[in-house]
Amino acid sequence: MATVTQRRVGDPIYTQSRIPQPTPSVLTTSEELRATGDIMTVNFGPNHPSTHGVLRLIVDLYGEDVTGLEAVVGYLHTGFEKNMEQKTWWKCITYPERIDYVSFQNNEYVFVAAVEKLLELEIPAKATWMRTLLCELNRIHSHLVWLGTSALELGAISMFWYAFRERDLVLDLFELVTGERMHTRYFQVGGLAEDIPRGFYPEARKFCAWMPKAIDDYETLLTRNKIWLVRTQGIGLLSADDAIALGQSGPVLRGSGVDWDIRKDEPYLAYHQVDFRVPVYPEGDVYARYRVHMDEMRESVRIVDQCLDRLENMEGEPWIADDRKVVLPPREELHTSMESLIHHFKIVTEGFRVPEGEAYVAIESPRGELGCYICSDGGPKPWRVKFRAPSFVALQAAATMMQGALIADMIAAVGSLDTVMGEVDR
Amino acid sequence: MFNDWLPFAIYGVFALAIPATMITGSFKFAQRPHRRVRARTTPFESGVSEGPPQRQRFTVSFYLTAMLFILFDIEIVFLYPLAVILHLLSWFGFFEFLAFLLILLVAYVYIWRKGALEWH
Amino acid sequence: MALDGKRLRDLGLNSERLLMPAKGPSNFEEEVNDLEQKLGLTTLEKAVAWAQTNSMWPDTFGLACCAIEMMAIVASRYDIARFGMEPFRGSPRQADLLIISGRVSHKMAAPLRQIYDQMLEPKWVIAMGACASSGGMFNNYAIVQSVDKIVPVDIYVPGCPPRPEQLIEGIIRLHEAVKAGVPPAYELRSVAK
Amino acid sequence: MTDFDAIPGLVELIDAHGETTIVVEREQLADAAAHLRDEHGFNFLSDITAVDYLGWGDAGVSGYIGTPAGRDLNTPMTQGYQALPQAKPKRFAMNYHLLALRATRPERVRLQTWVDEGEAVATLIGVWPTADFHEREAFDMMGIGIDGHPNLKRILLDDDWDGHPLRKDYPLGGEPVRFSDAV
Repeated sequence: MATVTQRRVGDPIYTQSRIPQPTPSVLTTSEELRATGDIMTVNFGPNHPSTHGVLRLIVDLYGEDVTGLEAVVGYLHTGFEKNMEQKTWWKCITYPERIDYVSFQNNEYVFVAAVEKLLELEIPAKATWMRTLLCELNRIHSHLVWLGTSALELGAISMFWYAFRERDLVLDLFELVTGERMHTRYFQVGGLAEDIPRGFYPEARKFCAWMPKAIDDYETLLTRNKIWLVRTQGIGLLSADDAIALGQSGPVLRGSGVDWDIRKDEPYLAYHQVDFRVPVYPEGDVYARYRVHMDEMRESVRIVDQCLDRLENMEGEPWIADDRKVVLPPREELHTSMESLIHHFKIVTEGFRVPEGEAYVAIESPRGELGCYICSDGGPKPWRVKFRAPSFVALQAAATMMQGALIADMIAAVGSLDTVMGEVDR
Repeated sequence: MFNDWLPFAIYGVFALAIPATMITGSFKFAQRPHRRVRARTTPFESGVSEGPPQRQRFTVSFYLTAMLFILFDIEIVFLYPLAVILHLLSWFGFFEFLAFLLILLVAYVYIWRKGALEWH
Repeated sequence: MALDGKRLRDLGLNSERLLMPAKGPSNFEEEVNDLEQKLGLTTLEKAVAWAQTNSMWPDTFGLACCAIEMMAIVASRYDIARFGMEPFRGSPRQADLLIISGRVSHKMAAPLRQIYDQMLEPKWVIAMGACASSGGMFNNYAIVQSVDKIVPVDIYVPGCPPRPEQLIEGIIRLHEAVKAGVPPAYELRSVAK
Repeated sequence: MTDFDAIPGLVELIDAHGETTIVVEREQLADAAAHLRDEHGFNFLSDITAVDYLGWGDAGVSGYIGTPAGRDLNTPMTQGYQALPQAKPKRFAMNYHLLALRATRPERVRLQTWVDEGEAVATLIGVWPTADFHEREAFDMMGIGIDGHPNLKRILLDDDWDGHPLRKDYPLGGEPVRFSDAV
């Protein structure tokens, strides 16, 4: 029943920068507050229902107000990059999926794109369009998981069941195409691992027909829900230039009013031939990020529809490049040509080689700019692989958002950052 | 005299029996913990709790909120006897009850406008 | 197998016993049956075991990708509320079952052990996925090569991530083992002592 | 392409695969970063990558190579063709991937500087506050000192962990598995 007065929506988010001074990612309690002795340090530890992942926040509380915050990460550090240095390029492709396990298809694509950039390989049209389709389906899947869990944290428990109902529909499509619900390993260097199975197009069409109605359900549940508005509007404020200074990207950046989407500004795959709108909201609070996520889901369904139109009249086209030094030759060719047998043997035993050099490719994953830096010494194994994780950077903004936040607002703000701990800790 | 107290006695027996069975049941079926694990004595703090809880002062605002809750919660106790004999008192009882609530409402609107429900 | 017109549900992804009715009980069931004869529980112990299995509350211990599939079994399609496991408890005090879903790094080993110790007995542990069961594909400096090194594990669920059906199959087998009288893992293997 | 000649401490400019790499001296890194941000509008630091080049090119790379120029399928596979990768000036490389985040003509560049064992790099938190976590990760994983970082401690590993895992001389660890050398 409390009237919310001080949070006026619409005025400029805040004027000068709010980034905490000595260390941008650590909010320290002021001295006089600490002198009162009322400061309670609480661990939002690795195993906390609301952090949705092994994130540990050391929070200084003055009653309900958050006065100090430091994010401690590393509880899910898995040593991806060290392991990838020991495997051949072919075997490395399964690792990136597990880095950001909610948007696994985008992670897989960013590594494959970096390798193809070094190889300067030319990808057939059918593979490009199918990759675009699967990356957008994966964006819907990731936004659904985010919506289900962050609404659950703010008390809208039924939203979890709605969101995960549609998530299972998306995973049915992944299972139909690739045989596996998550971590599909469907992209190869040069294109797709297999052709698109029969029966995928009608199922995908049905999903595209059903999904907008499901998003309408979510919107009716939340968008004008008074409790949701009071819990999300004016909370976790982040101004545009603070977001850029803190390296934010994706829905966090577009929620702060910066119109930057790598699919539009540095188009890759088939995004320049696909018509979609980039949602940007100027308020810079949790509600703005929620609106960005919802509109992006609608746009993704439109992209999937357009990809299906193109793919349906691409029957019989090659779905993988035919550069024998990198791509396995088709099975039947092995019985006849000695050349193919040598190439097949060379690729399978030693792995194909990538010319010496380094490359950095950045794509728009559901969480923001997902970058992959690879460095090769011309051998069959990568020399160094590094992933630029948007969640790793998003956690730095948590301290800036906590200025004058209550503890319940902290849960909403950290939830709206959409951090996936596998990606943060790599 | 005895028979009009009989239902009350039966009710009392049941009221005592339920907690008694729960307590004895939990002792009888409990599987003895193998040893007093130190971790079980420390509070659960998301997996990283160091030791027994050190004394921490709470700010006064919590006390204010607690007082307001108690203030408005105890009123329900007064409504039970009213509910039992409401059919006897009929309209008079009902309006009495409304007057009682009105006074409470005035108090509620006062603290609401004063901002006591806001956290500061 | 014509797919057109048929929804995935109609193809019937049922458990093996429905798919192959003529096959008869799987060897796991035979094990459970003769375990039951050997252990010979009294009716009281059977009642207690029945009560325990039908309200075994899991603890939210989501680590990595398996946590997303663990969330899926709570959702409407694979609902585990059918087995009395509706609430995922936040604190280990009220949890009976610890589903370790994901890879356990060395930094997470101490909190995991502390949470396991803070759970009240009887308690069970399911190592969900290849990473928890055996370190999976991360044989490196950062990952504990099997959760078995930290806590006694009752059920290992394979898969990366295991399908929700696989995890529910693991949970059902745990229930059947407990009903048959198999003691929890910390009694069999003296890690907890 | 904009000309990057006026950058303080510029060593060389490399253009490969459509990416420009600006190699600067380690000492003038902070001024080069400030210059790039103010003059050329690179207001967004997307990533800091530390690479260890210990043992670079020792293995010697033999067999055919998928070089971008000639990939004629018919030339017989030359077994002994040794293509040694170019030598690197120092052991560690710190790559700063920058992005000019603007509506008109967005641009990406890699600011590279070479660091030797035991040398430290100036912190760029003053220029781009987002460098905080990235620099802590470079220190944690690769052991490259960062001068002037207000909160320099390990970020991904335990605080009492010894050694820096992503260095080439750090063993992969884990348990030996039968046939594990045929990885």
